[in-house]
Amino acid sequence: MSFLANANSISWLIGGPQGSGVDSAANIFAKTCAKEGFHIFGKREFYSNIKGEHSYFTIRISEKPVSSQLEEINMLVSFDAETVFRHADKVSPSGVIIYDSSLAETVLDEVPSIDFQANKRIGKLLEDSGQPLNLSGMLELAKARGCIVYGLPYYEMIEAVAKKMNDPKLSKLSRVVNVMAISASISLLGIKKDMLISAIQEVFGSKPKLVTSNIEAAEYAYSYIGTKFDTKNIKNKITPKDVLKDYVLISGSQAAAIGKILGGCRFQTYYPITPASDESEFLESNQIIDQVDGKNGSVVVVQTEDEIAAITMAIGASLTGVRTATATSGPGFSLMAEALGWAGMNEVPLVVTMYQRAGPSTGLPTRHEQSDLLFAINAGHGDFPKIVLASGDIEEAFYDSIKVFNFAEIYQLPVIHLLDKAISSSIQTCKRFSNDLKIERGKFKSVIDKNQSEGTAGHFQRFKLEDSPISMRVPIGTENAIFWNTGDEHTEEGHISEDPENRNKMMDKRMKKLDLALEKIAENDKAICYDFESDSKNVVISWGSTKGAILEALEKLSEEGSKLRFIQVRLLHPFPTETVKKFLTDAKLVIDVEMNYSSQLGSLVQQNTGKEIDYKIVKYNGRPMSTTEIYIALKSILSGNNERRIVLDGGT
Amino acid sequence: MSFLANANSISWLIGGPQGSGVDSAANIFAKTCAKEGFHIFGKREFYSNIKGEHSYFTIRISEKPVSSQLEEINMLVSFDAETVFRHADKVSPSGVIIYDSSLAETVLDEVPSIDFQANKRIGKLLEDSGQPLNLSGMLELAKARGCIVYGLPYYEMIEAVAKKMNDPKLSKLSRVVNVMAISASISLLGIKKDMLISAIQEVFGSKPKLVTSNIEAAEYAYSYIGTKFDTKNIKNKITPKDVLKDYVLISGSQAAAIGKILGGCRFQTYYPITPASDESEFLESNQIIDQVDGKNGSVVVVQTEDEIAAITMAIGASLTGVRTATATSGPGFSLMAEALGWAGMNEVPLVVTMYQRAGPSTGLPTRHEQSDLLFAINAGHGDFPKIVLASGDIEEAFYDSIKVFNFAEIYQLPVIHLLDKAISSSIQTCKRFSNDLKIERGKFKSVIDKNQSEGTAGHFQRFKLEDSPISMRVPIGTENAIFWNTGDEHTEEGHISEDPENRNKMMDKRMKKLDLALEKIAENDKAICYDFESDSKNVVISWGSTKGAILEALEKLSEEGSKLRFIQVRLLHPFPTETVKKFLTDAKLVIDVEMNYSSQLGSLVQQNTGKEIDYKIVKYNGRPMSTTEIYIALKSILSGNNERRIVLDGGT
Amino acid sequence: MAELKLADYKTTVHNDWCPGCGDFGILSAIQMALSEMQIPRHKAVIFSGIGCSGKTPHFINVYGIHTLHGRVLPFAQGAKIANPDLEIIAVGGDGDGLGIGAGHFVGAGRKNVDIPYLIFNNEVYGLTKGQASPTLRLGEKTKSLVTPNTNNSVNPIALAFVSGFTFIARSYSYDVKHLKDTIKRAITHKGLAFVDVLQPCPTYDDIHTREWFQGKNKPDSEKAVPRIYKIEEAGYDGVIREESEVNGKMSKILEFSSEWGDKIPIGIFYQNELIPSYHERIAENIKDYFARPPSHQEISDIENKPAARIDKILDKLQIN
Amino acid sequence: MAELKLADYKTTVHNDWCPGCGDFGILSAIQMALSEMQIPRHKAVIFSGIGCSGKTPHFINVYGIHTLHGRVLPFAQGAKIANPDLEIIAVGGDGDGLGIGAGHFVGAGRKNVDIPYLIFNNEVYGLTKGQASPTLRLGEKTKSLVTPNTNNSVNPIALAFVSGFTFIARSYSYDVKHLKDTIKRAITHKGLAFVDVLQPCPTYDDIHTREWFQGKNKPDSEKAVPRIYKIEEAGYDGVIREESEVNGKMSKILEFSSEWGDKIPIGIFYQNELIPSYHERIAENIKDYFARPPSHQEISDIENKPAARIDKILDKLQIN
Ligand SMILES: Cc1ncc(C[n+]2csc(CCOP(=O)(O)OP(=O)(O)O)c2C)c(N)n1
Ligand SMILES: Cc1ncc(C[n+]2csc(CCOP(=O)(O)OP(=O)(O)O)c2C)c(N)n1
Ligand code: SF4
Ligand code: SF4
Ligand SMILES: [Mg+2]
Ligand SMILES: [Mg+2]
Repeated sequence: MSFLANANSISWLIGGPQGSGVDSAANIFAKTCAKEGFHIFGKREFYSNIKGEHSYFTIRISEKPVSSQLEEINMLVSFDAETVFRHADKVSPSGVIIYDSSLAETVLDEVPSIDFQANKRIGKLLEDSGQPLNLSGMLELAKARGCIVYGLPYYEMIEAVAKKMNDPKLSKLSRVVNVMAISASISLLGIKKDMLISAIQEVFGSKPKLVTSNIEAAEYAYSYIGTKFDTKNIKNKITPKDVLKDYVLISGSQAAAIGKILGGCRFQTYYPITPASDESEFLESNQIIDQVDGKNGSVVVVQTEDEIAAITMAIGASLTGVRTATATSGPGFSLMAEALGWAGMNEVPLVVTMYQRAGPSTGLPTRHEQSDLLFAINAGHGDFPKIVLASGDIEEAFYDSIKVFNFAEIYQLPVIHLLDKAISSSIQTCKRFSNDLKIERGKFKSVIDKNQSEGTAGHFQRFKLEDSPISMRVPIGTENAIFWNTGDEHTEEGHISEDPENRNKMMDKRMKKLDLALEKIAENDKAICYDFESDSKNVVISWGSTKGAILEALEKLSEEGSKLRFIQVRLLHPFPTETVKKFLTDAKLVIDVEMNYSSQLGSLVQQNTGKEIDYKIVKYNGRPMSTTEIYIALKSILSGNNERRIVLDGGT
Repeated sequence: MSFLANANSISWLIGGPQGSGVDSAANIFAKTCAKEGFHIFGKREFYSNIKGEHSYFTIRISEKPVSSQLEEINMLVSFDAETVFRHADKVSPSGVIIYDSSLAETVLDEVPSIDFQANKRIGKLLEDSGQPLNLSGMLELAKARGCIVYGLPYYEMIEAVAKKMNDPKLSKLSRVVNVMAISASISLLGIKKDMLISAIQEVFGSKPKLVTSNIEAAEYAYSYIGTKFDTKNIKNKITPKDVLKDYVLISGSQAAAIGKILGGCRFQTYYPITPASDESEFLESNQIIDQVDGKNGSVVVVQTEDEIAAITMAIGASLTGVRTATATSGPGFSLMAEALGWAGMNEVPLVVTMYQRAGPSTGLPTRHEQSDLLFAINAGHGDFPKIVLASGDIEEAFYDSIKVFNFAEIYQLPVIHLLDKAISSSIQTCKRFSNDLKIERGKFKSVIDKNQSEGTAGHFQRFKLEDSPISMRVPIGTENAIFWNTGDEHTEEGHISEDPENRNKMMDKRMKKLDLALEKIAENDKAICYDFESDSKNVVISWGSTKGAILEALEKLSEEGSKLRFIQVRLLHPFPTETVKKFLTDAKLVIDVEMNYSSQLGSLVQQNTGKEIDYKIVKYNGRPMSTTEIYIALKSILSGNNERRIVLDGGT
Repeated sequence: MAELKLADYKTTVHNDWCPGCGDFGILSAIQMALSEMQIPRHKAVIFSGIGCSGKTPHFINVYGIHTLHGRVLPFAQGAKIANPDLEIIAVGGDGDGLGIGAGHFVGAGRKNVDIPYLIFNNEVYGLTKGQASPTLRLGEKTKSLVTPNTNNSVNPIALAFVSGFTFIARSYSYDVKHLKDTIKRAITHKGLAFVDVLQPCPTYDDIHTREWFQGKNKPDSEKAVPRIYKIEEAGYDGVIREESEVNGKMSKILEFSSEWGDKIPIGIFYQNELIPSYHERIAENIKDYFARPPSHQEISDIENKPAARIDKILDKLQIN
Repeated sequence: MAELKLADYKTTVHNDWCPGCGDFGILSAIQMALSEMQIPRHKAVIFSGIGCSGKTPHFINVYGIHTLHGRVLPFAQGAKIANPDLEIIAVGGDGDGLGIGAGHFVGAGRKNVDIPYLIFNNEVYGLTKGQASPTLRLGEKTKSLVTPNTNNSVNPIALAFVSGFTFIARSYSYDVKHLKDTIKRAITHKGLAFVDVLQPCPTYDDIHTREWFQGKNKPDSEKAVPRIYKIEEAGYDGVIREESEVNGKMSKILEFSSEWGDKIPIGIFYQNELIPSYHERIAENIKDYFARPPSHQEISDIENKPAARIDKILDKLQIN
């Protein structure tokens, strides 16, 4: 299955117990490789747990841009037994495994954090191939497949480093085992040590003591490989094309937060929830904002008592004219349904950044899914307008974070910005983001001439029907512009009205915004068609974070001569029927790819375009789609598979 | 427009300020007519207000069963000025208006509860026809149209009654004005006085003083008409065919509550909200339940601190094996989205009786709409199974209230029973409900053999995959059957599991219930096709409370030779694609009729059947659809109107 | 600016409260307070919840935001945090604030945002036709109830204190002057202020009626002795001048809060400005918060280019 | 029935709390209480919220219902009202119970359903990585916070008292014996019982650590003097035997509740069984409620015909 791991590209994985430094190790590794000139795509996987359960980080490094993960691993880096038990079978022939040689005899049943289902699976694997139910058995299996394994005596190595540093407090140093592990892998990959050193300096920059010990450990492990092993057989030595100029290594939640800052968001509320809180915490850490004019701006980040308070507080703030957002995930979003309707009814601009995770209910809180699409579109009782936009990757997350505020203000309504865990906590090398963007605030004034205020009762007409669907908006506190808001149906000034005629006009006013949005929103923000320079009539359609994996799979298929078209739907509501229809006009085979059980986009496509979905590729095991499995599924469809629904099940 | 008011059928309306006894007067009138042998359909209309705003009650009485309202009024009964201002123009030529003669000179602008929009409309009407802007003007207009008006000097009449009763406390007696008004109308209709007297006795039965004074007032008004007026011209004298044997006069919320009692609901939670609380209050008033075995049962009704508590408390109760429900409306339902997912995830039977009202947000809290369909179907993040069933009228509300519990228990999931304000607060003469129904509890036991409990950890497997999709359910507290529940993805015993393989199996198990439900649910509960004994290819499709008005309109059209088929979709989720497709197979023209802006059923039909909707008839002004306007709209479509979307706007 | 008269704070919107409703007195008191304080109309914003009480803003001629049931406090706090220059007043029913909104009540106490909050305490859910509200006492049966109330009542004064409100008062809707003065004090207070307004609902609450408060149906006295008394007149001063006074005052406040029946205290139970408001807490981190709160910041230039620069943040993430 | 041993109340589910977490002590105490009271395993149900604390039921070998964030109380109350024979215990985090769940906390106090409720008070949102929880004090900065906490803390003891809980206690997760005894008392109590469990979170709360409670870092004493003291040992008795005692005890309870720092009281602050439980209130209207609560009623006969008869109700609606 190593068809995608071409030369100068490898798929790397580090694992270990939650809380043991897997993340920072992976970050150092990614930085090191990026500094060397490689493109990076990294994905985190962890349990809903604070310490002890298995977590891992997969990183692809490549001379070409990468934006997805593969099923297979070329290099597995570990310092505990569980990582080997769980991942060794995914290491490709000729791949490398680094492990703690003192753990070789660890018995499968003795690892309590391996749940019984995984235990059974691994046990069966070992039994079926006649191996003992221990770590050595796992390694033997891998070797039999052609993998090269490197046992590192971490404990002795740490002792040696401690001695060298003249610091016998080994216990503290045990935290450097993760850096040793990655240093070894870097050494095996043939990447220069300097990059590693400077990556360590950057990551631990604020803690000089940690810098020293980690560098010592890294140096030691780096040369340990060189001296102890013959690394000539390693097939994974890679070299980059060039250095990456003006690139950042960034996660999706960072990108979204930075987008918000640039986009003018000055008030954000949140209630802690995975995977959304990272964004709010990043914003809070950057609450003082640099400005072009040399002054400082600031974003006030408020942690509320719950998600209902988060959204209603955000709406209250938005009324003062501030660009306001709240960020949450499924369970929190469920609690926001009522208030969304209030914002819709009162034409209040509001951004809800919605980080999807695997549902339903608490679900798999730290895992992946795109199953909140239809809920996001239909959330809240009654008919009211909202916009739902989904970003396809980290870069889009940045630029869209600005656009959603523009939409919210231009159309005066709530906008739900759909992201997911696969975007938020993945990292990628992206071209440094541009500052050169437009802030569009729509019909918005903060000074009102006394004479303009002539409602029926002599007041400002916040919901002036003459200007339907969009009336002039002012911040509360503006002179000569007193108005009212109410969740009840209301007059042009905002007073309660139960009159049937007024009701119809107001409903029309609000709902017509959806037509206007469809008319005005740029085609590229509605849907993008990647045609791979062909006029293939076989079409893949999807939305959100599957983009990267699909594009890579299609590229591969295209190289192999099977060209497919890809439609990435970005605007999910109002549904860009015309745009999607246009891309689908001559479609023969329509394949819907989604990370949910019920093919939610598929339903929208059928509902709005009348075009039937021929094949559905879905996944709902909580793990993101890999390019590998999409490639295989598409290939099987193209070669006449007649299952109409293919359920992917890759991932650990 | 009086095409539907055939002989022996009239459309009657009483209006007055909220809190002045309009409802009880209407009820007495309806009872009187029902006792006389007429079928009744009555509809309440009132503001979100406690006292003073205009409320009215329309009642149709007919020798044939009726189940909808008309636009036109044959008899308008009033005792204030506003009622005349608001409704006189709807009175048909040759119709009757009863009004307070002392109010003849009341000026339009002096009625503060007539909002400026209505004021403008009425003012224009009067101005355009050269009438003065007062009550007399309104009456003149009506007379010009052929209406007969009767001015009653209520004050003097009350004085006379007080004298007769030897009770000078007039202030208290002023409360009898409503009964005087209806008594006058009953006299004009030629209905016998006895029925009125016994209706009054039933309605005020518990308060003997009220009975006496109201009967005195009624008698007085009844003979007043006979002596003071020449009533020969009245075209509305009607006679019934027969007496109604074994009929009840009942509202939708009463029917639903009684259905719950019969259906075994023994625990209901609620948080006050219009129009749902009526049901809970009725249940509470009937908390002690008669039983076949002579014992008493009981239903515990709990008022909670909010709707989140209402649904979660209901779920907690359901775990003990009790049939449990909660009742709410849009805003409350919005708050329940998260917990719905928990019930879905943990396969807990639960009924949510959802009384729709006009949204979005607070909307028109006491008005009509069917705009929560797509929200009900998609409420809650993530993919989980639920059933959504909509009743079409009061009788269905009763029988469905039992069925939804059966569904909830058979499929072990939350069921949303969609009703709306048009069903809940309307009254109708219905054939007395049958006791002869089935309670189906599905796979449910309360005694478990010790040896059956053999989960992976030696425990009961509440979510046994072998029995997918439905496993055995036991109440918590059952010996030998300890299990766990969690909103997280879980094992067969109910412990948290993040294993991807287990995840897939559990998702499949849960979601496959939808397939099973589609397979097992009776065709008549999925959708009903009324074909008017023809094979017309013109099809009307709708759901919920529009049923009555549609059926009557189609009957009329059928009599006129234009036959249409009607599909009433009852099961909205999972969508009965095959059934609806079957009914649509040969359809030429598909006309979707719905009381919401966005034709929500229309979307579902397109999504699931691929059949395009040709015409949409919608209404969203907060007033229910009348047969009259549906008839007109359909007629215009049949005669080649090419507007694809017709917005109805009838109602006051 | 010309002097603002009481009439300037009134709208022409038709008021549909029941005749004799206590809400009328509260409405007048708010309008009088605004007018006496000469708060510019456009600077004031009334936020309300849902209920009869929730309609209040429509009758006051300043900005009015009629929000959702139970959510008035978070809405109001959001606006005040984003623009501390506004004079924001939150109002709502007892069901709104102490039933569905109780979580926000507690949450707001923890933040101490500079807002006065008035609860129209009528012991019922008025607008939904008289169900028991959280302030109706256990076992009481108003005329609209099928059976006596099965819930304990919550004590708003004590709850406000425990939640962290820094100003706590009670007044009575038919003593408009006292209420008006109390509201003025609540507005002036730096921090979150709570006013429990006893508001008879003549339509649904036949127990604690206006007559009852006036003492007309006290069994043991010939002439009606009003049940309500003013704590200030009884020599009590609720103002905290030193942190050390709080504990001592606490028991007095709680004692007042449990008085009911023949003697019902009104007045200012507690005022503590020593506790920093939420605004001050923000200003610890964002030094120029008061000068340039979120609502005052320019986020784009005349060409609609963003005012913010993200370079420093990106520099940290830059690879080389 | 054979005697149930402590081990019988333990599951084999892998426990993934951090090493040294205070939750382990609470878990043991619950298991010990159940075993000492010999509560049949199938009669006991642990309801929990969401958080590290929320995982508790999975480790106890009785029915376990792990509900939603903040909603443990309504879930548990629903079950207990439907089946009062069950021994229901509610547990959850401080964020769960006093942040998002505060409204239900107050609401539950008003009902007084016969349930013990334990809050694992660790001052942080553990499972979401250490944000400030509602019990973290204003201005405190645990290691996971970017800036010092801007919210006041809520005082759980005082809040429980004001909300109407009829049993209020505090214990400490590392004093398993005291905690176990307190839990037993809470289970036995007739009415809603609250136990505030001080639960150090070694991973995120570096302020109020186990060492801190043990007094190890008190600056003014040579040897560590534990901060925690037992009020019963200091001669206090929280049991109310007559209604008239409540007011007197109130100020003591509130005084205890505000003690913190060098002296932290644990023990039973308040127990009042004079207030009827919600079950008793229901039984006022439904006389045989205790004998035939909702869960015990047969709703159909062997032929699946409804057990109920609706004739009397229909008769009232019948036309003739
Ligand atoms: C989420 C939600 N639930 C229920 C309602 C229905 N509702 C409208 S007003 C009201 C109660 C009002 O009582 P209170 O807050 O005491 O105000 P009052 O009418 O007594 O002034 C309720 C429950 C609603 N609007 N929203
Ligand atoms: C509605 C909702 N919002 C947010 C979350 C995310 N969440 C999971 S655990 C948790 C906090 C837990 O803190 P606490 O209740 O104190 O429990 P602890 O982990 O400290 O034991 C939160 C906010 C959620 N699960 N549901
Ligand atoms: S119901 Fe009560 S609170 Fe509402 S307006 Fe009428 S009197 Fe006032
Ligand atoms: S994060 Fe804290 S509360 Fe959670 S398990 Fe770890 S130590 Fe315990
Ligand atoms: Mg109230
Ligand atoms: Mg906590």
